[in-house]
Amino acid sequence: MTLAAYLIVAAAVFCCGLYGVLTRRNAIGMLIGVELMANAGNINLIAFSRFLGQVDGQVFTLFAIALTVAEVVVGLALVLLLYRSRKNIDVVQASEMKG
Amino acid sequence: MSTSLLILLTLFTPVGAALTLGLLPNFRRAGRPAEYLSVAAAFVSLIAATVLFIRQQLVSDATPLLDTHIRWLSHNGKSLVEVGATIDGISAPMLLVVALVAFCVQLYSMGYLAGESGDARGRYFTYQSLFIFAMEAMVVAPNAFQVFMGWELVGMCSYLLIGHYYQKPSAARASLKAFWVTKFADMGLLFGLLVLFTVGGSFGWDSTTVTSLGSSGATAVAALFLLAVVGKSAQFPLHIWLPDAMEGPTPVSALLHAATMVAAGVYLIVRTYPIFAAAPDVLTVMAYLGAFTAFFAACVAMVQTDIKKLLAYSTCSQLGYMVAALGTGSLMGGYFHLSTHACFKALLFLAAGSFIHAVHSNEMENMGGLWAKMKLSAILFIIGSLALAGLPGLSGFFSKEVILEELSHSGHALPFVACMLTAGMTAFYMTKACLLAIFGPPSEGARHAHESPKTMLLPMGILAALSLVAGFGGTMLAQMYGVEYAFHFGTTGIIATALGFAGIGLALFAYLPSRRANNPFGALTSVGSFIRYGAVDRTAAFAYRNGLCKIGAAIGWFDRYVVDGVMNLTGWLPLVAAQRLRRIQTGVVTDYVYGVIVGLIVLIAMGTVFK
Amino acid sequence: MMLEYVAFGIISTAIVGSAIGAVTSRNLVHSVLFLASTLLSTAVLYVHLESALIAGIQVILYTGGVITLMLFGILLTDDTHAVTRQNRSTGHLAGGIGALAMFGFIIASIHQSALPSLPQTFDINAKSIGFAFLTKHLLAFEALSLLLLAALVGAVVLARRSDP
Amino acid sequence: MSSLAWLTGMHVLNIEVMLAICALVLLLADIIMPHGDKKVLGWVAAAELLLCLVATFVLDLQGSALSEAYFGDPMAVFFKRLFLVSGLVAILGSMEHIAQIAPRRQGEYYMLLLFSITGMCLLAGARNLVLLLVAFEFMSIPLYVMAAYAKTGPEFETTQHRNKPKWTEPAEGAFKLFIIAAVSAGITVYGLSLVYGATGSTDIKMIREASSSPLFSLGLVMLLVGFGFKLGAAPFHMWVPDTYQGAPTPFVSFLSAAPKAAAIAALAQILLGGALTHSSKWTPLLLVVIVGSLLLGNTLALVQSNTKRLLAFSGVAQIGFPLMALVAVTPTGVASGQTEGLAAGLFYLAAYVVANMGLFLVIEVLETAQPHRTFAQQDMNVLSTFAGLGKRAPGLAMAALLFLLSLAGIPFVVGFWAKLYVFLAVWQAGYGWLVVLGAVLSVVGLFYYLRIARAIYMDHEPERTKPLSTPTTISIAIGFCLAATVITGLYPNPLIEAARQAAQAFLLSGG
Amino acid sequence: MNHLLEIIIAAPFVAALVILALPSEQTMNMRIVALLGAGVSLVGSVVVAFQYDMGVGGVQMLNSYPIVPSLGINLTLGVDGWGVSLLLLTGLIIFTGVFASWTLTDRVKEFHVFLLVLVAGVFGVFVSLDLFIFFLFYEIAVLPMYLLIGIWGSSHKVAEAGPFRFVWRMLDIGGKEYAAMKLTLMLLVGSALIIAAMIAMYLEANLTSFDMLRLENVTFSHSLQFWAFPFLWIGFGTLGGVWPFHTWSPDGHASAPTAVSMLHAGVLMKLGAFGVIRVGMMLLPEGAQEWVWLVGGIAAINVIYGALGALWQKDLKYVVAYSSVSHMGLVMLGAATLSVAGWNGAIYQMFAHGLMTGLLFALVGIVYDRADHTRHIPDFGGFGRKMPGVAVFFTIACLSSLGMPGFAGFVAEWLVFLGAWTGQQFWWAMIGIVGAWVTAIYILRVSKNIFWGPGPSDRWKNISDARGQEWFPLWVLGGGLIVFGIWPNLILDFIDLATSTYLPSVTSLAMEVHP
Repeated sequence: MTLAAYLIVAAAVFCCGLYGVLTRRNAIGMLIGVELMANAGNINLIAFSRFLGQVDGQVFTLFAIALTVAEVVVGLALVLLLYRSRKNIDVVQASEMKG
Repeated sequence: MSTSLLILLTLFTPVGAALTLGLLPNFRRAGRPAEYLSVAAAFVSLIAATVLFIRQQLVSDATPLLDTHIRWLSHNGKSLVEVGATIDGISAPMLLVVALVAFCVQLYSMGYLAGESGDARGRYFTYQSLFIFAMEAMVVAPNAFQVFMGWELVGMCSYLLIGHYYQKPSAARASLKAFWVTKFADMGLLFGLLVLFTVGGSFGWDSTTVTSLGSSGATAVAALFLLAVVGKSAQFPLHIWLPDAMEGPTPVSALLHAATMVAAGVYLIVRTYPIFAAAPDVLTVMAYLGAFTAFFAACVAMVQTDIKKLLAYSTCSQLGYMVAALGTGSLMGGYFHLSTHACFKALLFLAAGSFIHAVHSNEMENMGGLWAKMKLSAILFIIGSLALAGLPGLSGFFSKEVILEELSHSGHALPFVACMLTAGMTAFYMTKACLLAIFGPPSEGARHAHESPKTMLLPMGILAALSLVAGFGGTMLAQMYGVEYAFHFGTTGIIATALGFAGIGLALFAYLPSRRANNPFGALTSVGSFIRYGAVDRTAAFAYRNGLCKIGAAIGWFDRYVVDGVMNLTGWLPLVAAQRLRRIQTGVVTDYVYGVIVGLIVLIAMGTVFK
Repeated sequence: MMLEYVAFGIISTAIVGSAIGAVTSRNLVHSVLFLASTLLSTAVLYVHLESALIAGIQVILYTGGVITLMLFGILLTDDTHAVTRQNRSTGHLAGGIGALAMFGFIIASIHQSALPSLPQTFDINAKSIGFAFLTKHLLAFEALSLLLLAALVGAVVLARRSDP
Repeated sequence: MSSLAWLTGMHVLNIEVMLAICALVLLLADIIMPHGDKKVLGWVAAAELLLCLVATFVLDLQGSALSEAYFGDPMAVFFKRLFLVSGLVAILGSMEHIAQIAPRRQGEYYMLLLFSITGMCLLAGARNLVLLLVAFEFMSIPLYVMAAYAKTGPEFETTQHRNKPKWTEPAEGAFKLFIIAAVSAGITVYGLSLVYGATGSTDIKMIREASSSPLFSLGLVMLLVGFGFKLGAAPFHMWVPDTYQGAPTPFVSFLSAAPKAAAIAALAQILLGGALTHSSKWTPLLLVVIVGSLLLGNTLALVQSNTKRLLAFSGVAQIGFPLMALVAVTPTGVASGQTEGLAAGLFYLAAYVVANMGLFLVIEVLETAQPHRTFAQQDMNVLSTFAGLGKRAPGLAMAALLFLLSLAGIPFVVGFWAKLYVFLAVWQAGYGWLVVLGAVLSVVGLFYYLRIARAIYMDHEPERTKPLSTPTTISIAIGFCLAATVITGLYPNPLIEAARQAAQAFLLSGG
Repeated sequence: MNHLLEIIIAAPFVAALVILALPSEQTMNMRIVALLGAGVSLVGSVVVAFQYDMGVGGVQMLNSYPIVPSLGINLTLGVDGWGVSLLLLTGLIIFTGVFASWTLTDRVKEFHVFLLVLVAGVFGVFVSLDLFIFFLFYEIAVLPMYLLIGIWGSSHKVAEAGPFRFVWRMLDIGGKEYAAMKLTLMLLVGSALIIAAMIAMYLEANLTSFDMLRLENVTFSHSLQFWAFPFLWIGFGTLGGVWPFHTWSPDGHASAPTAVSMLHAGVLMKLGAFGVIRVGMMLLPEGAQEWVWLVGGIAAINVIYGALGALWQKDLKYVVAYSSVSHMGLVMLGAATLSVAGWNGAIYQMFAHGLMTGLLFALVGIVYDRADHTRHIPDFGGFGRKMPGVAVFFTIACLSSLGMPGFAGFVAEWLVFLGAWTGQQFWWAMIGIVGAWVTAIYILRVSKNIFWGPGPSDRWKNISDARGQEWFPLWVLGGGLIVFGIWPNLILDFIDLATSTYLPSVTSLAMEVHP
């Protein structure tokens, strides 16, 4: 397999995630999109690591995964907070502040 | 006493008085002390001027008695403009005339203005003193630049003094009009100075300057100076301010608008005559213009009912004589007439002022029968009138003869004829004035009239004496000017005198009290008023209202709503843009993500990635 | 070789397919499960790329941690089932254009870039990763530990109902 | 590697270690302390930061650690001091506010703030992509939490009857921040992966040798976007006004200052420390971002009625100037020893930080005096809060005026020098048009700054106001900002020299 | 070492600080402190004039303090012949300005602080020899104006009309805040252009120095000169009232309080023209020569346009403001001639116009104060009887304004006309002279409409003449107009000394007009 193949898969995942972020009205739905985007980066890293024969990519991935988890933790807490005050997590409705 | 000190005394006592009065408001407002100070200053000035005149007269050759100047403006470390004083044959007589008439008028004013508030009198005498200084400074100017400064300053004093009764709308208007018209003409002098300096290389009128000016340069300078003369000396068509200027107190009319200030134009020509001499075309124009003004103004004077207006037009007319004379190249004619005219016209105004003071009206109808009440004033007025009319032996006769003689030799036939006719008309309207004002049917005002106080009569007497005898000073003046002069009573003189007597006779015929009912010249009145109010004044007023003010309004509007409008628009555009643009901040986080993604896509699409 | 292609085909189809499912499914729970599927498939891909350690961590942290968290999140924000579990989407066209444009750009870049080919030797194992962790990336590692602490405290602070 | 050789040079991490310890101390103290007056924790945090700040002057922080993954140079020190100062100001400004809205959660607040600053300090010296990413996230994650740090609870029930709940802003603002941050983080990781793929290393300095393939360039662009969001540069700025509006004002003063500086530090690391040789790839993109920020920020600020939103947009415009300064660093310029661009950027950031923080703290004081203060800041920070300040509190008004002038770039406050210095560097780099554009648009900026000045001095005082009282802590913070703004404005040389040294060390010695 | 210049600049600053420290109810003390500050500066300026060695010439009392050595920014102060005269002008205006604002009661503290800061900036500009510091002081002088007008100014109505009437909906046109904002923004757009030109010059000179004395010796490339000169011209010129960027001036002056108008029209507008000459023309001589045709042409437009525009105005302050536009046109006209006479005239006009317009605004302020805050000229009439003193001084100002010999304005106008006439652009002089005539028309008409004629009507029965300290500015400024009109070399010698050293290096066109 060429590196390009892996990269294309990652690109596809990235763009799926992007699509999700752009179209979801549900806050958790958006988070799912974000996860996909992050995952795409990880695929890239592993693929590069493999093809370059170099360890840093894998280390990088480990850090990235951990960071994503941390983000999700805080993000979900924020979603909860949003939910508590609004009674829903529809992002279109959470637009009190604008202009 | 040294000459320098004398000239300092001449010039700076009046301005010192003015300054003192200006800086000490309380002293000024006291009235009477201010008058004394001002008159004393004028007296000192007169004495000093007289001494200077005598000394100059004693100098046998044409060398100036005094020629001193100091740097006034620096330019590149050197001198650009200088101020100082030149006493020579030209300036010394004029200086004396100015100082003399000024002193007489000052003295007279003490009586004339006695009824006014101390404040008004203080102001009046301050301005008068300032005027004396300005006029004298102009007269002794060593260069055209100082002439210009004095010229402008006397214009300023004229503006201030015409506006003495500033509460009167007509006076306020008249002073503005006088200033605007003369200031308009003064642009010519300013341009002339620029040409003189840049082409001629100095502000002087010496032969070097005239040579480097060349023919065209001299013509340009002379023509531009002439414009200023037309304004200041009330020549057609810029004479329009002079009749209105009679709104000022009568002594002001006597000093400024008869004897001295209006003669400044003539003096300018006399002073810078070397330049004019190099511009024959301009001289020709002057001859025609002066003669036309003389004739035209005399016509208008014939139909006046207001004694001051009559005298004002008469002044115009006489100034026309002088300009015409200078146009023929006769320095003597113009300058001699200037001097004699100053005496008798000032006398006439003062006498008229005496009447006005008595009856509180300018209309000749309201003065009828003053003979009975104020004989002295009346006699003095008649002396002045006769001098003006050119009764042989009186001063006006001599000077006018010179002019007519010169005109007859000049080859300008039309101006000559016009001036001859004017001589007759002059005699006519002056006689008319005497008949109406002094011998007319007793009027309401004359019933309560009293003879004027001595302070008024004394100066009139001095001037009357001069009017009687000044004509015999011609030889002396000519010697000072450095020109040839020998009086001879030739054909021209005889015809002119005859015309004068004809005028007197005609006036007697028309205006003798007994014949008043069927005035054969009634028709002239309407023609005169058409000339007076119909043409020049109307044109000027129209040009002001519909020309200048409309342009001003258009520019004002343009500035406010177009130029500034564009500035406002520039401020308005970002605000409107912002109001539109803020809608992209929808508040929905998805749209914010779009912002990021669109930004990303745009940055990638810029193409640097793929290069 | 053929087998590898087939394996890769299956794995990548699983990854992309479940990713598409995750972003298009109308049910939020389904979306999360699709996400789990993507992440697991990715772990398989890591194994395929001889990175077993990462694959393991991917399964444990992601699938074990993230998915669970998300499900909890759904449960906690689930007052009225009908509303919240509905995973509505809007702006398909704009989103699609955006995603496709990005995809196009990335593909174009991949296409135009010279990429390394598969090296013959590959000896990265858990030990070398561990060594890198504790030498060069020690600082990042330590920072990460503090970061996780911060995230934890932060989440607690946010999630605490309120101050008295 | 058998010895502990890799541990040499760890002294450069003194400040970070101190900060981490301080944060942990706070956490412990918070746990140990009874639910009483936890306000003292604020003082503790402030003292700790002050200690760290002093330490930056005392300790030796030069050198590198961990195979040059971390580098201590004058620029890192410059940034650390900047972060510490802004943290100190933020803590002093926050004490009253936090004690009021979240008496039980004060310890966590300060701890998170300290963690965030730790992340920033790490970022300033990070020379490794992994460390850079971790540090960046370390800085960011506490911010999301703090942005949502507002009271929920009793108010929630009492306002239940209203049609629209008005107190959701903190959550909403923080959530918006979080989503954009998460998307940006996704983009960043993806971009980093591409850059890693092209260089084969996580060392930033290796980027210099990378061949500039499209994939690598794409990675750079994505990094630009990923960090650009934190800068609040257009068009990645859209979260900024909403988050500012919703978050506690003292925190906003921090959020608007330090993270932006940190993001500039990160960009400087990657673009100047790494990708300077590829400047033709990113310079045009950065120019687009700069022009966009200047235009959008200045325009949108014109019509804001809420002061915090106004300042948010003004911040969007302001960040264009340090970015300009980055553009002004060119490979040829660096080769001939020209480092004015970066120096100007550093100086600008310092100037911006003090003035902006001071201004937000003034707003905080004013908000406190509003008649109906709920804790959600709705309808309170409109321009009318400033109305009549000139009469109510002349001193505070003068301070606000000077901050505004500094932001607008008017002498004799520091902003003037900052703007001129940036312009000088940008022109030197050959972007004269950018100078003209920037200068003209700062005049547009002046319009809205002067609107505030107008409210302060010309508008009439609103009727229902509580008497204005400035807590001592905020007074100290504002006083510090004011002193820095004015003194540096009168004699900017020390700061300019510091910035120049930092820039020279970073750009000239690193290679 | 002579530290007079430092004292002159520092005195207002120190006074401002002292006023800041005073409790806000001690208004009289504040005024006295302000007066002391301004007085120290004035006395300092006079002493500078006496200490300036005419035999040596050039820049004297030169002191330099490093500010940012690495960029070559030094606080370099020195005074030349121009500086002497303009310092004196500034000193006179501010000293009288403090008196003119004696009756102000609203927020006295801030007023004087802003006023003094502004003045310190003005002093600074006139003696700065470092381009950067020059600009810094320039900006310091410009900005306080916003607050001074915005807080203490007055609003008026502007009828909604014209092609852009829709802007009225969004902008409060005629309001004091509007006027202040417009003024500030327009001037700072100008500053933006100045910044660009300044930086370009600094970098091209490559001296790492902003020292103007050194930059003068640099021959900048033609392309830089060609574009940078217009930048400086419009940049500084906006403050100098260059058409069409003068529109801040009528609104600004109309809205400003008395002392501020005095200071602004009297001194601040001069900064603009001074900047054009000192920076634009002297540092970029080739650019100046390329562009003078336009500079002079626009200046000529200014003269006649301002005068005609004034003819239409009904608001007293607008008249004076337009007259300032017209007179500043004369300054620029003189500058554009690139001749000794023209430059002498330009600087002298700055001085003369400063005194004249300061006096006019002081008088307008008094009239405005007495007449129930009305400035509508047709409402007035016959005030001369109730306020003779004001009328006299108004007349003095008018006469100087229209170029009457014996008043300072004449000297300046004459020199400018002479310069223009010799500069091969005689039509500039013609327009200028006609403009002076139009000035006579509008300014005397205004004087007549206010002070002359019957009245005053019952509405104004309570008006009174100037009183107490109000007399002071009138006497000083009016007296100055006359003294410097009668004996112009008191100041002109200083100016000429500087001009004759500076001009030859600027232009080969410098014509030796004297035979």
